[in-house]
Amino acid sequence: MKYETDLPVMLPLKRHQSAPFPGLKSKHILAVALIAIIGPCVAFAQAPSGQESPLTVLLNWAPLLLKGFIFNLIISISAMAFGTAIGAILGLGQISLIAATRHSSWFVTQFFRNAPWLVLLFFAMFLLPFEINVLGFKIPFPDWLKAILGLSLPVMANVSEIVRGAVRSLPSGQWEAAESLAYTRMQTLWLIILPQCVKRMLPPWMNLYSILTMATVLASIVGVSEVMTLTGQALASEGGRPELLAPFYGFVLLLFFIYCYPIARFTVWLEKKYAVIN
Amino acid sequence: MEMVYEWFRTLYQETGINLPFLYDEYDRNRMIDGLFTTIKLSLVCLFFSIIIGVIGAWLQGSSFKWTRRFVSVYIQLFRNTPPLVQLYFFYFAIGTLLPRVENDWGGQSPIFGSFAWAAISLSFFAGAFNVEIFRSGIEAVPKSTVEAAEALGFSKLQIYRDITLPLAFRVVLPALNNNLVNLVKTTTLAYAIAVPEMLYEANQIWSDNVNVTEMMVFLLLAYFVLVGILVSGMNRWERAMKIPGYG
Amino acid sequence: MSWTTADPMVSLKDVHKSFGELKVLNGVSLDVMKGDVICIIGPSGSGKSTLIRCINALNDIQQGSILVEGQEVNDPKVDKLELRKKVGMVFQQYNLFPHKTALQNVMMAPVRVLKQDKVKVEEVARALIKKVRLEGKENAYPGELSGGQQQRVAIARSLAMQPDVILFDEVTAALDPETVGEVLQTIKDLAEDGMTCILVTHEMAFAREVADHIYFTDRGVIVEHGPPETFFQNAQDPRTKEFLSQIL
Amino acid sequence: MSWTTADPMVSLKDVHKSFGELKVLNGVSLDVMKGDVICIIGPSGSGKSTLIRCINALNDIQQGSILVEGQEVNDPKVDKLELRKKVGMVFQQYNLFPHKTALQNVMMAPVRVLKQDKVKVEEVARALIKKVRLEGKENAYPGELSGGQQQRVAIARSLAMQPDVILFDEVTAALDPETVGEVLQTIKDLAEDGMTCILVTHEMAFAREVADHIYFTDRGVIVEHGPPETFFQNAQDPRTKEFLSQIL
Amino acid sequence: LDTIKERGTLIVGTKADYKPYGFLDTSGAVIGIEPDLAKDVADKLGVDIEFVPVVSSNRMQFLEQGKIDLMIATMTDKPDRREVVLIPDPNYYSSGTNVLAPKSLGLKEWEDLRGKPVCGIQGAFYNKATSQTYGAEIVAFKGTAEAYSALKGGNCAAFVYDDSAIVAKAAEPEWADYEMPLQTIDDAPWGLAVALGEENFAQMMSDMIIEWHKTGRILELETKWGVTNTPFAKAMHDKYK
Ligand SMILES: Nc1ncnc2c1ncn2[C@@H]1O[C@H](COP(=O)(O)OP(=O)(O)OP(=O)(O)O)[C@@H](O)[C@H]1O
Ligand SMILES: Nc1ncnc2c1ncn2[C@@H]1O[C@H](COP(=O)(O)OP(=O)(O)OP(=O)(O)O)[C@@H](O)[C@H]1O
Ligand SMILES: [Mg+2]
Ligand SMILES: [Mg+2]
Repeated sequence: MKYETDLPVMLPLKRHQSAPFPGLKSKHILAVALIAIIGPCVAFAQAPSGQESPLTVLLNWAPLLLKGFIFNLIISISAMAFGTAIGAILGLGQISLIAATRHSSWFVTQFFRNAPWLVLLFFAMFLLPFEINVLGFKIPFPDWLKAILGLSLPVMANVSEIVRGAVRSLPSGQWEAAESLAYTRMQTLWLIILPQCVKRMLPPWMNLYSILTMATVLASIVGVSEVMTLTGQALASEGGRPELLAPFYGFVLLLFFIYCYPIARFTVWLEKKYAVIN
Repeated sequence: MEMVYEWFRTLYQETGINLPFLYDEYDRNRMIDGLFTTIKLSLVCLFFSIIIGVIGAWLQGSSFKWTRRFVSVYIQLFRNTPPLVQLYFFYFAIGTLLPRVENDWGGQSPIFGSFAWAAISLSFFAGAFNVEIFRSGIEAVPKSTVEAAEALGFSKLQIYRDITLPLAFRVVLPALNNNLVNLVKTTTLAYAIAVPEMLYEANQIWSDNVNVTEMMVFLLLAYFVLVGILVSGMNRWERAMKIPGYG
Repeated sequence: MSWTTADPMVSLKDVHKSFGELKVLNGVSLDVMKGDVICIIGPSGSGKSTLIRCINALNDIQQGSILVEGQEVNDPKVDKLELRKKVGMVFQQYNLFPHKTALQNVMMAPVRVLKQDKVKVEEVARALIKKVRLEGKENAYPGELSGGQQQRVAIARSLAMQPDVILFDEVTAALDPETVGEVLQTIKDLAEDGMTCILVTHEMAFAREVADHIYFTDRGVIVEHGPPETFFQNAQDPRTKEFLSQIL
Repeated sequence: MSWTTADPMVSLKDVHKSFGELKVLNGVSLDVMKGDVICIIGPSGSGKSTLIRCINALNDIQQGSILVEGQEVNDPKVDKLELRKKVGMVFQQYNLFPHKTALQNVMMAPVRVLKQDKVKVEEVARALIKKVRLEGKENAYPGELSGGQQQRVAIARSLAMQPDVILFDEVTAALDPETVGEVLQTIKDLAEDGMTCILVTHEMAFAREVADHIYFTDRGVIVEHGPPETFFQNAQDPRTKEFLSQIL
Repeated sequence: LDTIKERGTLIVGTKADYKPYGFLDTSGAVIGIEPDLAKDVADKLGVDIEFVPVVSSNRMQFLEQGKIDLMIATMTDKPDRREVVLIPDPNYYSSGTNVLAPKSLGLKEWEDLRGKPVCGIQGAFYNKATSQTYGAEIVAFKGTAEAYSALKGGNCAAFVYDDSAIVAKAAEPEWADYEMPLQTIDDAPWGLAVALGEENFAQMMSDMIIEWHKTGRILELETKWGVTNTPFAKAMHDKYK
């Protein structure tokens, strides 16, 4: 018997529903963009005469960097698709009735969740073969594909947890009602449980996507030609001029911000929307 | 101890499984240093990111529009850009703009080294999440409880310190722990600016010994254990912090 | 030895059930004939819900037997799905599927589980919704209905499977006083139509009016039972007396 | 013109208060002398809570004056902390600090706000807990106490600040019937000890017994007031009459 | 060799972050001394050319895999590498290990580095030597850009790297305060490589390399890309003249 209490403070945390980013509008993003441009200007002041200004240099390289950034997005989308597919299966494994499946799914999930993304990326990079033989065909395993696989490992683990969490968060009455109506377990899962889970899973899933997108730059550490690698190469080509670093890295920051910020806003919006309905 | 080392040396000779950090003193010291650096970096970042979270959440609740804006911009900037790029930006871009100090080998070196920048950058990164976490906790504290404190004559600061924060803290502990675990995993990024943490040292060892597989497996296990210890510690803490009679 | 309608529809014999250490049912026996309406009453925690859930195989039992239409429920070999087609259940918390409209909630199981023809099912479903007096709410989502309305949809959903017996577990406990009446009326209609019903309820007046037989449980055993008149007026057992004195 | 105990302890003159468009108080005046126990009654939404919160400066007012011990409350220059040391308040929802034990709840304000010596405060606090009849519950957390017990801790917490007047806002409204009595008894003890009390309550019998003066509010004005006997037996205003007829 | 001609394109693996030997221009194309050499090969074969950027850790596997036909990627010629790929003689270039350090530091010998932080490139074979033999504290970065920045930023006392690149760097005006003060160590020749078994191709490349040395093509390219002529290139030119 619980005493009556008006102390939601002690109840499980509800997602707070106040304005997510109070007073932050597109004009503030503009301000951010401005800072990214001021960076080069500050740098310009230090540039020795007789050289192109950092801003010009950056503009010269911008198209290439943008191409690299698009490659990042391709990596992120592929890794997300791949990780989600496997993670969903793993997540369902975690709620399986077969103890062995459940425990092994749980272990795999925990293992890859506890491992740092970067370590997993190294893991995929160095331990996957350069090519695999399938029925006599040699399928090459280029670096970018390995990067996708490496990044989809943690995505998989996190999706698995998201699925499990969403299924767990449904009241057990839903399972019981379906059971008492003679649904099979499969039917219950596909017709009753999962459709209700999708809504609950969407916000954390998008959050995960955002995190993944930002993790694609890790691929630079293992040498995939994405935006950070290109930035490094561009800086090397410009002779490692230190005053170029701020504008170049600032530019990369800006690219990601422009892509990820709307996703974050949308996620918060979704969260609020579903919080009201449920 | 020597026997264990010997055993691993024999293991290498006989099976080719090469774990030099277990028998080679030079590599062992590197690995131990790496482990300690990882732990040290994690602790420093944990500490500062929580401080940033607390102060940020407080500022975000302030009545000045501009402090709130400032905190929001900070959060959004750090949440929506890759921590690795942040790290580069801090270390290379900001680092070179700051004044220098004379160092012991007679050169001019920046006031902050790579460890310091990793600590700063990662603390700000995790701090951005902590601000939001604490904020949501503070909002979960019923207004009436705060009013009760007000009616008892508590000052604003006292209320924040004695009532709001301790309550909010308990509410957000699960979310906070989750973020802190992520932070520990994120310390591997410091590798990119040559902070000699575990991944960096492992990389050095596999470059020298060409034993990527062994080192990789070891690294995964090491982080699994490290994070596992952290998680179980956090869970224990969560249980200890639970207020009798609730939840 | 095949089952005929002259045999009990539901028959429990010396049922024992425990959750770990906690003994919840300690030898419960009862028989329900076709067309019977029986009410189970008793203090909170006395095992009423558990009892009813065991009949639907939502919980398993450790000892004793539960026969539904002559078939052992607790036999691991029994086809639980077949059993559940015969036994309907309505829960305290309605448990409607929130992502489906009222009509879809009612139609889903016959279409998906019994693989009946969608068009025919829809006809039946609309009739059932009418029967629980919810015409016009067919396309409303559970979230848009009041508690009492949701509970009536839940009853219609159960009926759509054309079960031989329906179990009701405190179906009005979560409702506000105004809507309790509507739901009780629906159940009364059902009982009058000859449906076999097993009800757990705290609504004594209702139990008195509708039940053919009343069982009083305490601490996992049936302490006393009988037809409503004798039960309410001539309770013998001190525990029953005490309970009734508190409630009435 | 300094305040003496012969002057009203709390004195409201023509207080107006609105939330945006909504006028909640429309010129309320009342005086409370030292040692008085006054009860404010009235329909829901009539502004009782607002009135009482204004006295403690939890809400500000737009017009009129509120004097506590001769000092203007609504003056922005007034030291709110000083005021709140003089005025205690007990809320409907107890609002104990859930992370502190009963004893700590009582001790916290004197130690933190008044900077009193911890050892002495503890002595006083234990005495107060005894006074509200909660010996043995010193180390219980609010979550482990019943509503009535929590409310009594809240009263002890207020008393620990040794206020000159205590405001009670429907302190029994959230309690289950059994525990209402305990809390009312505690307040009665206080009143008998000579504490100045301003009570908002729906417990008419209690108001009648304990109050020196009763005020009836409706739509932000005091419609009628008087000593309990005349008030309850000879209400003049039709609104008061209606209200009393519903309640009694 | 036939497949290349059939395909009509020569696929060459070069570095993309190793100015001036192989780096990017703003369009993303690979340019530098090595790409120019590769172009000579393509011209000779009469085919088009395609560049694949490689890094030290994957360049040999690419060749084995057949992903690239030819690798000219600043690779030091070492016996164990010759087991994996086919390195035609003679060597086309050479460099050793040296450091780039501020003049103010006044380095004289390698021993002076003891206890000081020295920037390096991750995976470089001389890191271990520098730290173990001379007691320097290696601070290894992913690429040269980071290392140069760290050096300029004062994060390290010196940058240990290929001497040829350092020579080029020290010649740039903004690096005027830096020097290459030490004796080059580990001087070793670079080898370009083709896949094992490509004997014909290797033979052709041998001839090409001799041709390059004979005509002074290497020296010419060094000048073109702003490198002072290296002793190795001069010596080879003299030898084959
Ligand atoms: N899944 C379970 N695991 C462990 N104990 C359980 C479980 N379900 C019920 N119990 C326990 O079994 C006992 C009987 O529970 P049951 O729900 O059958 O009582 P009830 O008579 O329906 O009570 P109420 O009137 O409160 O619904 C209770 O003590 C309960 O705590
Ligand atoms: N903070 C606020 N903002 C806006 N309106 C408010 C606020 N607080 C109270 N009100 C409104 O002021 C009116 C008076 O409220 P108040 O709480 O004083 O009534 P009450 O007499 O205490 O009623 P009850 O018996 O229900 O507690 C109500 O209409 C209420 O909605
Ligand atoms: Mg029950
Ligand atoms: Mg009120």
